[in-house]
Amino acid sequence: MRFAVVVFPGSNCDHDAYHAAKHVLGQDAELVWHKNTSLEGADVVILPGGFSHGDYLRTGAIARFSPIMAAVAEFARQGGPVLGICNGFQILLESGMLPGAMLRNRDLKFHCEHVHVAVERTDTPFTCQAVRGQVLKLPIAHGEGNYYADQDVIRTLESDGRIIFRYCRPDGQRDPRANPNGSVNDIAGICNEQRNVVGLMPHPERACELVLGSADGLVLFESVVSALTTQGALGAVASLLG
Amino acid sequence: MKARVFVTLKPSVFDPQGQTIADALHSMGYGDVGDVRQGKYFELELKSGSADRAKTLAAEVADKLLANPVIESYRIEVE
Amino acid sequence: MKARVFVTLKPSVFDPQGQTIADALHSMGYGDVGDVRQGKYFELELKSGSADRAKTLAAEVADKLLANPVIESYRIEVE
Amino acid sequence: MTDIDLAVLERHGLKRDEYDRIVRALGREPTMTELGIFSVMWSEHCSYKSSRVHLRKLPTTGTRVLQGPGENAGAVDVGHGLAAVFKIESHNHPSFIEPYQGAATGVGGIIRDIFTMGARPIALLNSLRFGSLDGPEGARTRRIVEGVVAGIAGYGNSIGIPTVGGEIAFDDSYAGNPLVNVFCLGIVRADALVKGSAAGTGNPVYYVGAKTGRDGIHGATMASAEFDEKSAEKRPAVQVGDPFMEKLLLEACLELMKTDALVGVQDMGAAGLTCSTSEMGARGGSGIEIDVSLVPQRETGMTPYEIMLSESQERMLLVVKKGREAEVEAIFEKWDLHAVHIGDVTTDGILRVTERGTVVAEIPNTALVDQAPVYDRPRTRPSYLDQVARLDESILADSRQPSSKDALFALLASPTIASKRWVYRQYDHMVRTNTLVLAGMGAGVVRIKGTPSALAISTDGNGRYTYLNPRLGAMLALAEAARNVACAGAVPIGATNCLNFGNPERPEIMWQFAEAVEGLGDACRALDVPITGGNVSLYNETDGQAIYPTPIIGVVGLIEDASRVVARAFRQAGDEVVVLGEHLGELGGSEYLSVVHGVVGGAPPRLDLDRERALIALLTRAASAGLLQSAHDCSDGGIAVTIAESAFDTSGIGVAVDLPRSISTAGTLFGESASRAVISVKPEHLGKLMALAGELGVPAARVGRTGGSSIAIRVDGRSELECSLAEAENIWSNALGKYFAGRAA
Ligand SMILES: Nc1ncnc2c1ncn2[C@@H]1O[C@H](COP(=O)(O)OP(=O)(O)O)[C@@H](O)[C@H]1O
Ligand SMILES: [Mg+2]
Repeated sequence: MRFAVVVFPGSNCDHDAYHAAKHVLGQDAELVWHKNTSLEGADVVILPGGFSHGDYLRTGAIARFSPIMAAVAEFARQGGPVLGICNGFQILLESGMLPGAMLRNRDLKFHCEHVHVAVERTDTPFTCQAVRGQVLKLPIAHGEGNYYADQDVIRTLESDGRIIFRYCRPDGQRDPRANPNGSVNDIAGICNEQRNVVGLMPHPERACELVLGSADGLVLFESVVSALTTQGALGAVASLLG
Repeated sequence: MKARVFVTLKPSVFDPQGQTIADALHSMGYGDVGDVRQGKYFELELKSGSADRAKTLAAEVADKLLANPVIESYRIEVE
Repeated sequence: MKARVFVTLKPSVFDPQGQTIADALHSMGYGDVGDVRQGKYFELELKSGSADRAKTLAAEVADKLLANPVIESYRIEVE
Repeated sequence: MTDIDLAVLERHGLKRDEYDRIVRALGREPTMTELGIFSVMWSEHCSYKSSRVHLRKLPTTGTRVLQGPGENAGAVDVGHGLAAVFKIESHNHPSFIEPYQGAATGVGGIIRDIFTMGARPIALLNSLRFGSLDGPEGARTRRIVEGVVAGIAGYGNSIGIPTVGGEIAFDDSYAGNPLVNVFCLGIVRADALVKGSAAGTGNPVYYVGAKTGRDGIHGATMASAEFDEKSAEKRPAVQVGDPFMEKLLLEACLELMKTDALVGVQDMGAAGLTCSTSEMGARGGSGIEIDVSLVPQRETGMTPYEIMLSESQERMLLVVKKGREAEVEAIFEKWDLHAVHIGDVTTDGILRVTERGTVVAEIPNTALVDQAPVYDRPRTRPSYLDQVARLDESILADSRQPSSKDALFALLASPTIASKRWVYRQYDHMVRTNTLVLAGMGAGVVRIKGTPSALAISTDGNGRYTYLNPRLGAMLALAEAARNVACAGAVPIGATNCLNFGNPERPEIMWQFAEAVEGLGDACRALDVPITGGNVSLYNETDGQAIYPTPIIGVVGLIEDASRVVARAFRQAGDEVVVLGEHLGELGGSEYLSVVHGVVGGAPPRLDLDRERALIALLTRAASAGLLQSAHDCSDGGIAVTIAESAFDTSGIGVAVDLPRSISTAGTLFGESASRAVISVKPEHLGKLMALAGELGVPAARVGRTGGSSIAIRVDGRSELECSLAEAENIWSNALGKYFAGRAA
């Protein structure tokens, strides 16, 4: 299984995602420079956290123009699993691969802390090994994670079951106080129509070893590995849909 | 030639920055201040000759980069 | 009554935001775009009656909260 | 030719005799550009002219020291062929003028100092001092705090280096002159340390990074002068940080350092191009010739004077091997950076600055770096010491005390003691997935990937103690930092220091400085922790009002087995609570006296360095033997606060203890006697722990057990203080955030 972790000049969680895939899961992993035009036969693509191009204007606004993004879009179009973490999620939004946009956190402050999210759906390559309703303790570290989309989009996301992670209390209950940034409907992560592109604000790659305070993030990586090993990339998604 | 681009959040979008500023002003005793909205302001030096060409260029740049149509709209002035 | 406040970095102050945008535009092939400066833009709803009173109020608010006099300067328009 | 009069010298912060010294060094009158260059290189900030004679007394060698003072940062051997590179630096004055940018560029500067040594930065810490959040200056101070914290976060979070710790204290003495000291640590292969020296005649000198503007011209000289109402005009264009540019520089430089094309590199910090060219030349025993017209410029019409003195951020100076230019340029291009060849290394040991071929400055490097004036300034013991030493004992009469519970709650709510969550939640403290002890849980602890080891880091300093007794205050600062890393299970192996003092031209201040440095040196020798570098910040005064003398000490400790890391908080109910060290009931200089009685006086806690050494040995050996469930250093607020804090962030593990009375009840509960720690151990390990303590001669007393939902403290068997853990934790958790609720960013 080959993970491609895209490296934008301001990425700073690229090595964390690489470390999780390569050293914790023992999979193949490659760092792919954003100026490349090919993903060099990757099975999974991760857009990591960070500040891709400084992101002074809007998080992810400039990254979507990087040469590699065309390859990422094509990879996704063919059903390849793509995971956008934090800044990676923001890049997916800016590039239109996922709907909606990010506003600054409700309190205008950067938040770095552990939060809890409930896995709403297990029919994506990144959650197929999780149990529906499973609560994950994951770190967040962002200043612009306040997810927004207009009512119609939100309605579609809800009705199509495309909200994959929601902020919640440790017991899994939804609670405004458990929502760290003001995201609509406590949304922490969503997927595309094909369900193979998933974006989330929390950092599963920072929660893959107990010594770091939580290993709950492992399930996302294990899910995609199992999804792919059982049927191979395209089959994986097909079967999840069917 | 200089183009000025104003990017503001769409009215339907909640503006946490504007809200916080309004709250702060009220707590500072500025009762006469009502709604506050914060946006972005850009000044672009453009080499293009005509005002029209400058405007089109600025609009293209705004569409592509300066504004995110999902949440923002923009206005352009050329001088 | 609406006041619009434009806050920009003083000319001598380095503007990394504008610089990064300019660099991005150039790498996207917009050679005609020269210098880019980014600032902040505020729209204030004001209850005050006269344009002058509105302007004074906006200026006071800008001084106190919206602009950082050490690195920024501002301009006000009232409509 | 020269139109250099006293007014000009005054503007350059140069004294008449210093000017004569310049003329002697040159054998002629300097040009304006040369005067500017001398003025920054001979400024207090760059030349250490007032502090040098004293700094020499610090121990700077040791078996693990790979690089002591003199380079951009110090380095110690951490085993496995690796070195830890670290340094602390101040950005006090800029942070007062523009809190966000001042703090942000401070972080940027210290990060450059680390990666110019070839190290990958993996941890940031900061020590901050502000005025009181209440009172007349409260509003301004809160704005400064918000700006400084946001600036540190904005820079560190963006570049992706975790801010894993630090400390903050509030006291009126800092109201007009806050302190922002930033620490950075990086890791490099010991055999790959890079030096900041220019060697090899004919080797090209490259400029890379942000363009040069008129930013911060005379920043160095300003950092060497007190504030007064006039300094408003003297203010240079404030420097604005660009963390993205620095991230590009960081990655590109580390990539370049993997090749052998690099000869030397230095960041352009204080005194920019001037400092980097002359220091690199001096270190390499060679000269450097550059043409300022080749320097990338952001503004038009800049003079050589301005270009040489500019302090624009995110700029580096490199010397590379002749013939490798293409390779070097290619690496920077990959990162969208353009390395510009602005000059070459020469043999003559002269800094030669030309503008399109015409020479505008020609100065021997040694004149700038080594022949800078060195002052042994007059010192006199300040008279205030006698007044503050006397403490009206009657306020300590138990009859005049508030209830112990009220006093504890007051201390937990004091911003200096209260939880700093509001602050560190704004810092990304987990990026790079090395953080083993989360912010707020003790010393900052980061693992060293690829090895079984981890490093614990703590920065500490108590201005009040140092004010009351400069020598003892500095010793206590080093001891507390060392104790803090030991509480995490780490053996202290090296230290860095930032000495924040007032105007050295005042004999009282100079006395404080000299005393503090001697105390620091003694403590370092006794605890066997060498100083590998640091920074001196003088003239911390506003309108003649000096801050408390504040040495901030950063200690780095090594944990051979990262799985043995220990943190502050209790782990489970039913564990034994043990207090290590001796209670002397000392209240002098305590947070208690200041918060509860509004008194700053008395003698700071005594420090017996042998006892401290023994305590550190015990903590580290007990940790590596897996005997410790938790360990928390006893400092501000005394044993009662330490015990309460050990119960916080445990999701409700209370504690009940019985303490022996020492002198007064207040002294027992809130006295800040040194060399103490509160630990918890599993019942089955108590015997082993006690035996080890006996062996090492550390007083150890089992005082109670964890568990229950309250904090219950008895003194000599009599119930003295009982409160709900939830209530106490609530006060402690929210006290700081309350000050900033609902303010505009
Ligand atoms: N208090 C101190 N103790 C030990 N070394 C110090 C101290 N202050 C400064 N130094 C050393 O002097 C040298 C110059 O420091 P500094 O001027 O702060 O470097 P920079 O140019 O990065 O600001 C450094 O090697 C530093 O470690
Ligand atoms: Mg330096």
